[in-house]
Amino acid sequence: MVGSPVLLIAIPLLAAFVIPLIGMIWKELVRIIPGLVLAYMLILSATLLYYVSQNGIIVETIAGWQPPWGINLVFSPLTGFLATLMSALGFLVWLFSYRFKRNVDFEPAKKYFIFLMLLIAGAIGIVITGDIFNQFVFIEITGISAYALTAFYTGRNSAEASFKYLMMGALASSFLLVAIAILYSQLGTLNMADIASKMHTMNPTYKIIALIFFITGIGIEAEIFPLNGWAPDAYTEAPGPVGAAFAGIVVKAGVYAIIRMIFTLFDIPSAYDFLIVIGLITLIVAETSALRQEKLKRMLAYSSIGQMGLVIVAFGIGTHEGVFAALFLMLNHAVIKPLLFFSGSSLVFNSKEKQIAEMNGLGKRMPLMAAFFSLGAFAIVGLPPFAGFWSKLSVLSAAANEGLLLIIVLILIVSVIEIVYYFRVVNRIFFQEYSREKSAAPHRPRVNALVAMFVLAIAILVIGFYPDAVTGILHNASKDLLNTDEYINNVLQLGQSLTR
Amino acid sequence: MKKFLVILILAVLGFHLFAAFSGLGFGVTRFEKGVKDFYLEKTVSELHVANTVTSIVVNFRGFDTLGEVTVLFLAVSAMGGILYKRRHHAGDRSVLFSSSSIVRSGSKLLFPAIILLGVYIFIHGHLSPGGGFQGGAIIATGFLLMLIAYENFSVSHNTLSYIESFAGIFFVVIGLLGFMNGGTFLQNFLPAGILNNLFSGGVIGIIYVMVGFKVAAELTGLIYTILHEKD
Amino acid sequence: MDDKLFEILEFGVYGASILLILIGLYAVLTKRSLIKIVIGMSIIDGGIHLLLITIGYLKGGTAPIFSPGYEEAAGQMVDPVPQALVLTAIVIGFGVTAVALSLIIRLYRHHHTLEIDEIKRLKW
Amino acid sequence: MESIWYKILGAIITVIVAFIVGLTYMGLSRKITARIQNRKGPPFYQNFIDALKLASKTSAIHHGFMQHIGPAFMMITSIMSVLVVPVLTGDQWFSNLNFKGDLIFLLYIMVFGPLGMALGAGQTGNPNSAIGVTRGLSQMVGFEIPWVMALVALMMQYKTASIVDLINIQQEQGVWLMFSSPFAFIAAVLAMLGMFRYSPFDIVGAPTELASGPVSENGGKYLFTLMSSNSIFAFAKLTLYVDLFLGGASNIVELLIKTFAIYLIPMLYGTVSPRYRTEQAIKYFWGWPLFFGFLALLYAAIF
Amino acid sequence: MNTIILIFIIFLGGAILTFLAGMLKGILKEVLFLASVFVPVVLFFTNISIGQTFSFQAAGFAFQWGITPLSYVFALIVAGLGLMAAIYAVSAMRNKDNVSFFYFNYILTIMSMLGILFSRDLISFFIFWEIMTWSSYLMVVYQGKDVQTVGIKYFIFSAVGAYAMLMAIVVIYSLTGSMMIDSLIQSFPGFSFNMQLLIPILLLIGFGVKSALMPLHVWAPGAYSHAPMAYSSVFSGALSKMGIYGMVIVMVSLISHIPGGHWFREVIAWLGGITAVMGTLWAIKQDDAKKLLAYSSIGQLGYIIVGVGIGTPLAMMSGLFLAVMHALFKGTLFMVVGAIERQTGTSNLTEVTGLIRKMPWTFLAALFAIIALAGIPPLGGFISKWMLYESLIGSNHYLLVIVIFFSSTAAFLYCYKFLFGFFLGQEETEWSHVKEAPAMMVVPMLILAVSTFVLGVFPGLILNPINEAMQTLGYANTQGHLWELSIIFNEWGNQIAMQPIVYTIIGIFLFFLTFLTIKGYKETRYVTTKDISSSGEVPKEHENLTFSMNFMQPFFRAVEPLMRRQIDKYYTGFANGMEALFDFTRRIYTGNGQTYAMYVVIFVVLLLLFKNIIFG
Repeated sequence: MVGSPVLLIAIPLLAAFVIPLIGMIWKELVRIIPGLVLAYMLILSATLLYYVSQNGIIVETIAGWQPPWGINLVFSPLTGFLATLMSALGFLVWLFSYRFKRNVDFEPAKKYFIFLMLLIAGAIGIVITGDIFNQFVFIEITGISAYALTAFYTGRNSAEASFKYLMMGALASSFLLVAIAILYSQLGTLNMADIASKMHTMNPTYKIIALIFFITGIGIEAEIFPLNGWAPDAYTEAPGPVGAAFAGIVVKAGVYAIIRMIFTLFDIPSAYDFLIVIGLITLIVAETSALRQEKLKRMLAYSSIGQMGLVIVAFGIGTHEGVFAALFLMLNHAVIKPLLFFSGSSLVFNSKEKQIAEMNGLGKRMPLMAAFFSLGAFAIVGLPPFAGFWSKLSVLSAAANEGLLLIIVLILIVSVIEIVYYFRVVNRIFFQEYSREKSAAPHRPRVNALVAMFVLAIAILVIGFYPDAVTGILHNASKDLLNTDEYINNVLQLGQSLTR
Repeated sequence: MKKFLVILILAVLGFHLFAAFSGLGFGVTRFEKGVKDFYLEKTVSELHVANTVTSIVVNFRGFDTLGEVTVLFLAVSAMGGILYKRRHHAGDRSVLFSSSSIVRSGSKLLFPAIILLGVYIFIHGHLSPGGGFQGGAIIATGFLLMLIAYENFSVSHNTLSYIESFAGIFFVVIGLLGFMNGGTFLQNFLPAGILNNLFSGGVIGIIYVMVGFKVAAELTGLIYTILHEKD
Repeated sequence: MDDKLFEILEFGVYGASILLILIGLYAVLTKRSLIKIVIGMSIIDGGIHLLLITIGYLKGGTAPIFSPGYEEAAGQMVDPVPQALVLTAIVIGFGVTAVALSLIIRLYRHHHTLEIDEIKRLKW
Repeated sequence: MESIWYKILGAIITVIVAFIVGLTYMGLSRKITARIQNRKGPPFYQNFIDALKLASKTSAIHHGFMQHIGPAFMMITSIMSVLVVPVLTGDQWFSNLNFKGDLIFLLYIMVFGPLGMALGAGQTGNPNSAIGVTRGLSQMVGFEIPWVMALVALMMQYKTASIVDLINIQQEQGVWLMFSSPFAFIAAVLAMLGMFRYSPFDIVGAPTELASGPVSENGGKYLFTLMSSNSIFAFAKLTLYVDLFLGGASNIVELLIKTFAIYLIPMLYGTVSPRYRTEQAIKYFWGWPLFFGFLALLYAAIF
Repeated sequence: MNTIILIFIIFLGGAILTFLAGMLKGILKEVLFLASVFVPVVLFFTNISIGQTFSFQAAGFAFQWGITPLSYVFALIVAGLGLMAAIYAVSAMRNKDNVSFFYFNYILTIMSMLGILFSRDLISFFIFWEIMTWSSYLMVVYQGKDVQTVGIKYFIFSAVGAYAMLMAIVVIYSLTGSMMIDSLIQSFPGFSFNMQLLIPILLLIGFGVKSALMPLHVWAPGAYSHAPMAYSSVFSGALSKMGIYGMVIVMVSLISHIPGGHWFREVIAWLGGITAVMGTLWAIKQDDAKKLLAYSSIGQLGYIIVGVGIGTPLAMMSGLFLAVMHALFKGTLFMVVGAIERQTGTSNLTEVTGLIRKMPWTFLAALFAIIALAGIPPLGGFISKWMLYESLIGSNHYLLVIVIFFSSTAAFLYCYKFLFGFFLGQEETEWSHVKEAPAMMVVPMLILAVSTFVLGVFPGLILNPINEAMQTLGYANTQGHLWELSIIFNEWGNQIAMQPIVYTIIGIFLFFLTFLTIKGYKETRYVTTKDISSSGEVPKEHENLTFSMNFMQPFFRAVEPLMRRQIDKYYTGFANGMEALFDFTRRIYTGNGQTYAMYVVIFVVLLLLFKNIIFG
């Protein structure tokens, strides 16, 4: 054992408290320490994930109280996979934004890295915790860091976006509390495994009402359709890497929370159908809205929402293939969308309005950025031999196995729309005349940003050409999600109890 | 029209909520054996903490509190970041009002008492009602009072920051010490003491004191930040 | 306590907390001033906290604090867990409100208004 | 080996006969037209004299290689079609290149010449030639449709694409196809009006308007070649009609009579008709002839 | 190492290396490019035998690559045309910007096409199909013209097709549990009727898009004409045949097992027929040679689809034969246009005139190709047409014969227009500087042009592999029954012997060529085309006598009703309507935070109201 899951939370929190002190000594450390912490988290979660795949689920208790009494952290193949993914992405986001906007004053920069680190710590907390109220706390940590990150730029409309996000977030936390109240009042416990094991004793009406409030509360984070009004604004106005972090990390945590509720906690089979329907609506509304966007990041935001809709649909299929496909989609989306955000924000870096129209002919001026963006676009619309293809294929084949032909048709129609708007941008970048004024000359990204993008691009290619590199992990994770009984047993009997 | 619609919608929502909650029953035991019984039992028998709420907040669900403290920290940092301006002149207050001498004198008189009360409350958090949050909030009120009374009353931002950080670090470090000693994060590694004594409950009291400091510093900083916000 | 009174109380406490939630929601949904919206959010929080506490109430229960000599009184105590949860929730609500207020200050700097209808430069 | 030389001899004879008969028919047509229009008209051998004159002329200039390949292509078409069409039924000597399934071949080889001719005309750079070519090709699209419908109706009815087979069928049944599949005959004849480019379908080479159209830059030997190929081609087409609809001909006299009878149709129709514009011509062919073509198909489908 | 995988590795590595070499100066990239096309093609011809397979597992699917007799026929097209066009491209693309990007995509296209043909499982089929799609898409937009309309249109249609195919693939996978094409064919008769209808329709949509089948063809004119011509020859010649390849499999192996499958065939054949007519008519109307050829490709693909759709042995044979022929002559023609565009700077038929004396070899190639295209004996195009008509009549598709024949006759108009526009007519001084294209461009054209002639005389050369392919598809061995090396038969015993015909034609031609043309050519002197007999007046040099505008105007006055409706407009209208709709629906994101909060509350209330329905 190299460490325990709790360090994934404790270390970033410790660092967050330490940074203001250290920042007074040497300012550069403020930028560096979060990176080191994220790198540590990546290494730790990756090792733990390997350990878990060999030895079974880790259940870590807090303060020495066994579940269901104490708060516990569950590091299973599923949560471990997501935690690893998030910390890896977090590290890349850090790498990309290291020295990002150096002209920004020191004070906001300091905060930026703290928020980023806590955002990721919070998201990981959402994933690995085994207690619903604790999850609520982590949702709030993630939320407040996200509001702060959204409002990072002082010059633009970021406060507006942030305020909308905050309004929705506050409603979300209220609804979550209501749901928690109902659950607690009925079952007298807050531990997920305990709730799951007692769920059959609960009055169905309360069960459904609790589920509704849960879905609404977490759905705001997971960007399901009528609840995602904040998302496009926040993605647009936040700095590019933060958009990547939202798309790659925060939403994933939200989706995880929803599916954990539906798969493990609540035994309501029709909730799966609900997931499919709401996912499809999200998918369709988001992708059609993305079609006519004028701002690049906004387009990417809608695309991201759409992808999440697709993920939810895939989860809603509910079979092993469906869950596998959904996790695969999450993985691919977490790899591809950050690349799009990184390269896209570099492409529109110096333009004022961040309009797509301003990207004309940048392919010749910034060939590498343009190539990365196109790679991302190719991958996200699911063209082989890039990463997105395999996940799309697995979604469709999962749906086909269940005979859900209509879903396949809808997904494919939406994919066509997706192709239209992505390729409009790619066309602009590569095949149209350069049209920017001199003042908005192309921006040259620094080495660290390039490295971050290279890593993502290589990941896209590797997954595309050799999907087996990840399918094993994903299969384990989806088995883990579907096996509710094992989860309950593991947690309540401390399956792989953590002793040092 | 919109308001009507909203009222209608809210009426439906209210109806459902009420239907749901009124069916829960009031003041009855709804579940056979929930976690609360365990808490009530263990808080006396193992932790030797009188205030069960404190034992829950700091120990059983201490992880929540760590998160909670982080949320506060985040909120204060976020405020600083959001309200940050390029040319920021420390010491300029945006809210200027002249207080009467009664207020000034009264504040001066009350301030030590308020601080003392706050400190009392968070030191005795594991014995009596209250705790770090409550005490911290009371201390911050004292500072608020002083800020209202005196235009040029100022608190060193750096000091607040030090207190905040050290308290936070201390919290996590205590957690990590527990991790190293007992095997789990935030585990009590000090002797539990005797119930209802000041030095009881092991680390619980210490943590709550830290929380008290932290909350006090953070709330004060928060007030201070808003007070110094200029258009 | 009188049973009749208790029934009224049951109705009243739940009703009050739900009414608080609804009032808060009403403010959030209809008031045009950002400040009022934030106040509304706080009212919702208050309602929910009240709800939580209510759930933890036990008829005739005492505060979950052990006094010397009453170490075995656990059965008479109200549920401490919701109280702990409320404590956390209050702090979180406080944090959110603080961020919201600072955002409002920022918005006012840029838009010179607090009308939410006029702050919609980001749309579609 | 012997038979090949016989065949070649027969083929050459066929071509020469076709040339002579074609020119004679053309001369006769001029005479007859003149008489109908109450003129005296040239003697029927006038075309031979013209041909002789043209053949003995010497050209001085050319506009490029392609201009002179055009007549060669034209010749290929004429000779190939006269060789493929069975001239005398059952005659080994003159069986030439007859083979089963030749109708489709004929359809295609018959447009080869005009295309080659058009290419030749194109190189001259004379706009009149090009205009004539476009008119000619457009008009061709017009009449080919009823023509092919008639042929398809025949193929459909008798399950063969071979002219020889069709002749044999007529002789076995004792009824000419003209009578046993009348609609096909009508459609084919109407299409033939266009094929011979007599008035009203002579806008291709409208003499006054386009200075003879496609051939306007050709003279001397080239014009002679074109003229002779035209006459051979005319003979080939007439023979085809005879073979298809009039039961073929077993000797030269029968052949001459039948072909001339067919030849009279476009000729006489032309003498009394004004000239159509191209699109009018196309619309004409896509009117009644097409209708009869469909009738023919229907008829063939029923029987 | 297995040769199959070696081929693909060389392609892929070659593509990447060529792309990287593009950053260097010098001819390294050209050399690499030619090598990475040439080596695999040679490997293909020498080391690949039918039946050799290569299997592996990835992502939970079984993959199998190997060549079948059917795909061998198409692979011949791809390898041959790909190699020729590659040689051509090196010269044609010299001095262009970003040429290594062109090479990269070119190699990927060839690779993916071979990959499609090698795929014995649906997944790798689809993967290669999509690689082909996007690499060809990148070529369409490569020159940067109309990318937002033409490029997007191409990609949308390809995507619709590909996704239809993908849906079919996943449905098949869910039904059979296997991705193998063979297992699909085996288990297809056991499917339910709905699936038996659904799967072929979806697959045919996919293949129909690539083969420009009638309602799905609107992308083709733009795409073919906007790609660089060196690529268009492959695009139209080989890439569109991938659709035909898939269609053959579907028509023969799947549809024949459906009860009432012959109606399916009828529909496809008729769609092909209509495609042929409309493609031809629109081709006549074009003034841009690229567009003309593009529409002509649509028309010719229509013939192929008719043949494949009818599906009798002779029809199938004619379809496959025409597929090969079309690759040859249309490849040549696109190369010709490319050469002319390179030398003159335009491909507009109304601008360029009189190039015959400037570019004689190009003209020769064009002449051969055009004659083959028009289906005139003795070139190869005739053979396929003959077989097609015979098979249509033999299988009682009389109306279809008329339709096909109409389109075939009308095709002469654009054939002539093409040759006349570029090579004939007035030799304007504007083009007096034009020179013949470089040898590296002319030689591939001529090779392809001559091969149309060879195949015209000895169709058996290509009918032999086609026969083998058809045997594996379940047709009887037709060797000797339907064809010998140069004699073809039909079901009624009709036959056509190409050899004597060709000899006679050549004899007559040589006779007149020698005694008329060459003799006359030597005896006379050349005068410019201005010196013509226009009523005795010799026009001045600057007077433009070229007749090229509104070329076939009278014809269009006649066929105008047929062309009044453009499917393209319906699609455009649909797309615009959709965009407007989505532009409207996205206003649901009003930008007002309060509205969003309202959505949340409404969401909750709706769920609460209908909780029994939703979660019941």
